[in-house]
Amino acid sequence: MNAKAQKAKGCGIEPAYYDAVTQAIRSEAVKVLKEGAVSAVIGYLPGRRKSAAVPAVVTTEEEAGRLIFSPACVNNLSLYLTKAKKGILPGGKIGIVAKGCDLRALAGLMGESQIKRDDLFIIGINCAGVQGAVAAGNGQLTEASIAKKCRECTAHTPEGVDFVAGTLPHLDGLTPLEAEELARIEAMPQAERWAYWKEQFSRCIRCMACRQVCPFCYCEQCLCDKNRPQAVESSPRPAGNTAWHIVRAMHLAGRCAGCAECERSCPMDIPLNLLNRRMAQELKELYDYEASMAPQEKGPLNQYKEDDDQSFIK
Amino acid sequence: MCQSKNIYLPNLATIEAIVDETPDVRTFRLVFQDENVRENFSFRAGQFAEYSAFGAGESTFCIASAPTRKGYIECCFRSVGRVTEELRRLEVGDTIGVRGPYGNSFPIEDFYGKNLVFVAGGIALPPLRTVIWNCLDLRDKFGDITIVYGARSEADLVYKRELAEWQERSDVRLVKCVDPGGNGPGFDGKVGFVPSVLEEAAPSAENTIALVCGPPIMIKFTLPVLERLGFTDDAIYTTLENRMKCGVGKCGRCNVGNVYVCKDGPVFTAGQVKAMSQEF
Amino acid sequence: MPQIITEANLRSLIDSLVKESKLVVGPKEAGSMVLYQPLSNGADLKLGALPRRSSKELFFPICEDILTFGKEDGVTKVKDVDRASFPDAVLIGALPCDAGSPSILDAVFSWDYNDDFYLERRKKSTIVGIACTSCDDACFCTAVGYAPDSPAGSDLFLTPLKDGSYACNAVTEKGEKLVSAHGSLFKEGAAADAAPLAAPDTAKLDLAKIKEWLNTHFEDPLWQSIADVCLGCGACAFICPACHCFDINDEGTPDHGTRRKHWDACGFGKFTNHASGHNPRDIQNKRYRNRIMHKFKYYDDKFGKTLCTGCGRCIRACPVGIDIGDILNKINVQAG
Amino acid sequence: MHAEQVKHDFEPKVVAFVCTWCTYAGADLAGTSRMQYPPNVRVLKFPCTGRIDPVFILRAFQKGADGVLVSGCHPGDCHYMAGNFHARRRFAAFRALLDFVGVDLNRLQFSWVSAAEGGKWVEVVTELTERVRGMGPMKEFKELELEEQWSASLSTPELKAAYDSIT
Repeated sequence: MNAKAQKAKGCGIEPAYYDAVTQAIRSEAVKVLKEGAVSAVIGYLPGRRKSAAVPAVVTTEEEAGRLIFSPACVNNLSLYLTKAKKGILPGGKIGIVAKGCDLRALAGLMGESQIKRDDLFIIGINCAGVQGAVAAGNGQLTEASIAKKCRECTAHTPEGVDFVAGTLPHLDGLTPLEAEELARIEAMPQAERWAYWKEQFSRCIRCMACRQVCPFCYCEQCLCDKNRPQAVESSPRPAGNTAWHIVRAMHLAGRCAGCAECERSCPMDIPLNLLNRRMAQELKELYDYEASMAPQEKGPLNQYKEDDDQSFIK
Repeated sequence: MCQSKNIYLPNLATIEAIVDETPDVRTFRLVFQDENVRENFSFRAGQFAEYSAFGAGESTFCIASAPTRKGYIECCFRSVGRVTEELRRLEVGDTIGVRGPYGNSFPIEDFYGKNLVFVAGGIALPPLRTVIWNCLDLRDKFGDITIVYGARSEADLVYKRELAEWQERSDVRLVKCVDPGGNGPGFDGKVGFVPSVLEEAAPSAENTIALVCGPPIMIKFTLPVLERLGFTDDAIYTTLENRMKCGVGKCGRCNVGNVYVCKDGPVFTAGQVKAMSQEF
Repeated sequence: MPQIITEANLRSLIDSLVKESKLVVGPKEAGSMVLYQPLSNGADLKLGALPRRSSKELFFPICEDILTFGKEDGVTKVKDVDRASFPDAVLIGALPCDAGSPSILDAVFSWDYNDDFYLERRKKSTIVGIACTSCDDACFCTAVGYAPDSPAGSDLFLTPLKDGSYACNAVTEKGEKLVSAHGSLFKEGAAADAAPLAAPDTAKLDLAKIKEWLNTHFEDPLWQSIADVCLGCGACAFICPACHCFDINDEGTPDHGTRRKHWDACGFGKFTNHASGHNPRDIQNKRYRNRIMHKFKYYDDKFGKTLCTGCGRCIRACPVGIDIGDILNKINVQAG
Repeated sequence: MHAEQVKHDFEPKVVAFVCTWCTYAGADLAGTSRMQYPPNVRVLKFPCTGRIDPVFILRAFQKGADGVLVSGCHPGDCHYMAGNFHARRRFAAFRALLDFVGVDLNRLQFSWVSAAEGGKWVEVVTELTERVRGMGPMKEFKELELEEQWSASLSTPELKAAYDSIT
């Protein structure tokens, strides 16, 4: 591991940047609510703790005036538009605050016909980064507290949105810790990889936070909740855990937008996004598919070409 | 090795007889394999047990036979889930697990000298059938006995042979009914929903206890009818059928507010139900 | 005269307990976090950090076998689990918010029917609690009646001293026994000044008043406002020291299989789902309400205790930042 | 005449998920043509390779398979037009995933076997069986079944026997 990267130092992002984004979100949210362009805005409200922000559906101008953007605004809010959270939104057009990575999830959901672009007013953020899972208590973004996904973000600037909040500050290049970790695991001998994941999955307590927080896990009946037949054991033992995480990664292959919410919300710190990234990498190599901010009609696994690679098939 | 009892350990019982009540409802007559358990197993009307199909899990049903009839117990289930489908695959002579009896029961002794009105819908007759036979076996201790029982269709009426038997008896008044459209040609009962049929039958509330068991929607519409007929909340008994796993007040899923249905119930008076958190 | 144990001797104590073939469980580094895990020697003990999961799993494992079944020559047999072989255990270094939880849970596992799996483990373990010296903004033990130096639930309670040693206070007979069996590691003497304790930044809540509010607010807009955000995962329940709901499932086949009891959470949509499809707690609103009600009303109604030790784990773990401390504060204010 | 059966120390269990239109018919042809192939394979037929969920493969390994074969119609021959094209992509991705978590892909074979290719069926099954035989039992998943969280680990003879019965 890179020792320099571990050192806590400032990311060079001024708090003023977050203040400016906050102001922009507030005034736009208040405006669209006032005009009646939207019936609600999904955004972030400050939590009691400095290092926490809480997703919120705001419907009044007064509440909209309290919306924030800070390093604690980690959640991918597109989740609240899916049928997993049905019933919480009023009818009509909905405003939503979205970082670049969240935008890819929105695009993915549009591609899967879960939401319609016309029903949304997207407030995109010129995002400099947010904090990782184990956040330092003071709410400041440091090189130690920035989320791993943000270290190698390719979606700082939102595209195809209705409003862009903030101006992107100068960003220092950071070591891509996750890519390094991915490469490290890929370079391991196969038995060592098995041992690595076995250790990781054994910690799993099956709280299902990874599933519940994922915008793409909107199935009304999860395969893993079924017991006729039982595809995956429901008990939190290493056997069922391994099966669950393999199934999860497979079901998200070609759909995952890379927001890494699964990994962030895992109370046991299992590096779930490595699985997602590995699948994304493979699908890019094989079928030249990448999650993007523009909706794509079909994912890589629900289309085919007659000349797809079949070198592995006898 | 001496250790205290494992409360999750079932007794083994052999399926002695199988009766198909409807196309998807089946009755098992069970005999405990252990002689000691067979001799000493006793329960009261209204209590339930956890039945296991090994490899599939446990499911909760009432004990449907009458406590006055010894040597065996009966359970009645509709195959709707993993356990009940597995149970359905079993044949006479196969082994299942039974834990229980659990929960409280109908205070039959308090009903001595009173008239009884049983109101049941669909698959909810079994919890009352145990009381009905219990009372019929002690027939001279009770006044008039009225049974109002309905199901979606003729085919869905359970315990058809016993319904015929009750119909024959002069000391029981049976009013059976099916939902409109559920009656075939020659159906000898009434056509209509249980609450309205009950209202029509109009049993007197004088010195009478009503025992109601059925799907939530039936109970919802039956209680006002009973009220109109003059039944007080304390004269109406019902059972709550919540999802359970442990049956012994540990696993925490059957609770309605601070009431553990598996320990404090499943039998409640209408008054008790009204006082609970409305979440069942 | 209080008993004193140096840090080196505390680690030696672990070594000798391990030698006596006791299961010694304590905070131990596990990758990016600290977890209560079996210690193989004194050096494994990692003090000063709150383990990610609570210590309840020593008594109430995340998943345990409750019986095995199978067929022998075509005849179905059921076998009990040999609970006599549960090891004698010492939980060492449990913070007050963890050490306090078994004494809350004893009630539910022993009312009327005894859950011998829990009780046997409980009977065979000694809890060595330790006063807490560090906290963060999620901690609220003082708000619910615990404290960084609360010995409730501990058999032996250690108070860190400024000189790096610990003052030992035997709370129960079990604790006394532990000290007397390893007398050479303890010495009697005047205690140095106690190290500064953690000071969670929360005001004490009036739990009776909160309960009174809950009594009359089964229906309240508060529940919906939380449910709108709540995702229905089980993170809060699983890492909670006091949540104790479980599921029972069969794994294997009728010929060879195991019945297992494992953690479950009332936040899951399927928790109360009936076979018929009817679900008494069909929406998140009712499920979250049940979580709060169970902790601060139902359990108290039934067993006279509050089902929360204020460890703050659910606050840290919630993917959407739901803050039970904040909710309680709000209720406290509303209750007047 | 039957060929002389060689005694092996280890007889692998191979589960074959096949489509009913092509490979199942191909295996049938091998049978009716009295071709010899290792009896280690257990055939499960599906309407189409497109119906063979990756979770089935996982489940087979978990429940004691030492090798898994997935086989269906040649591209272009699918009874449902495109089922095997979709399956092809899905299995390509699934292979990558299994490889990443450390499963030896030599235990997993995909093939196209048509209704006329009884000989190819024999070839594929024989090759996979012998390869897996050479690799020895699939220990990884079976070991997982034995593992518990520390708080639940027990080692009573009864439990051990229950675990040992996973075959």
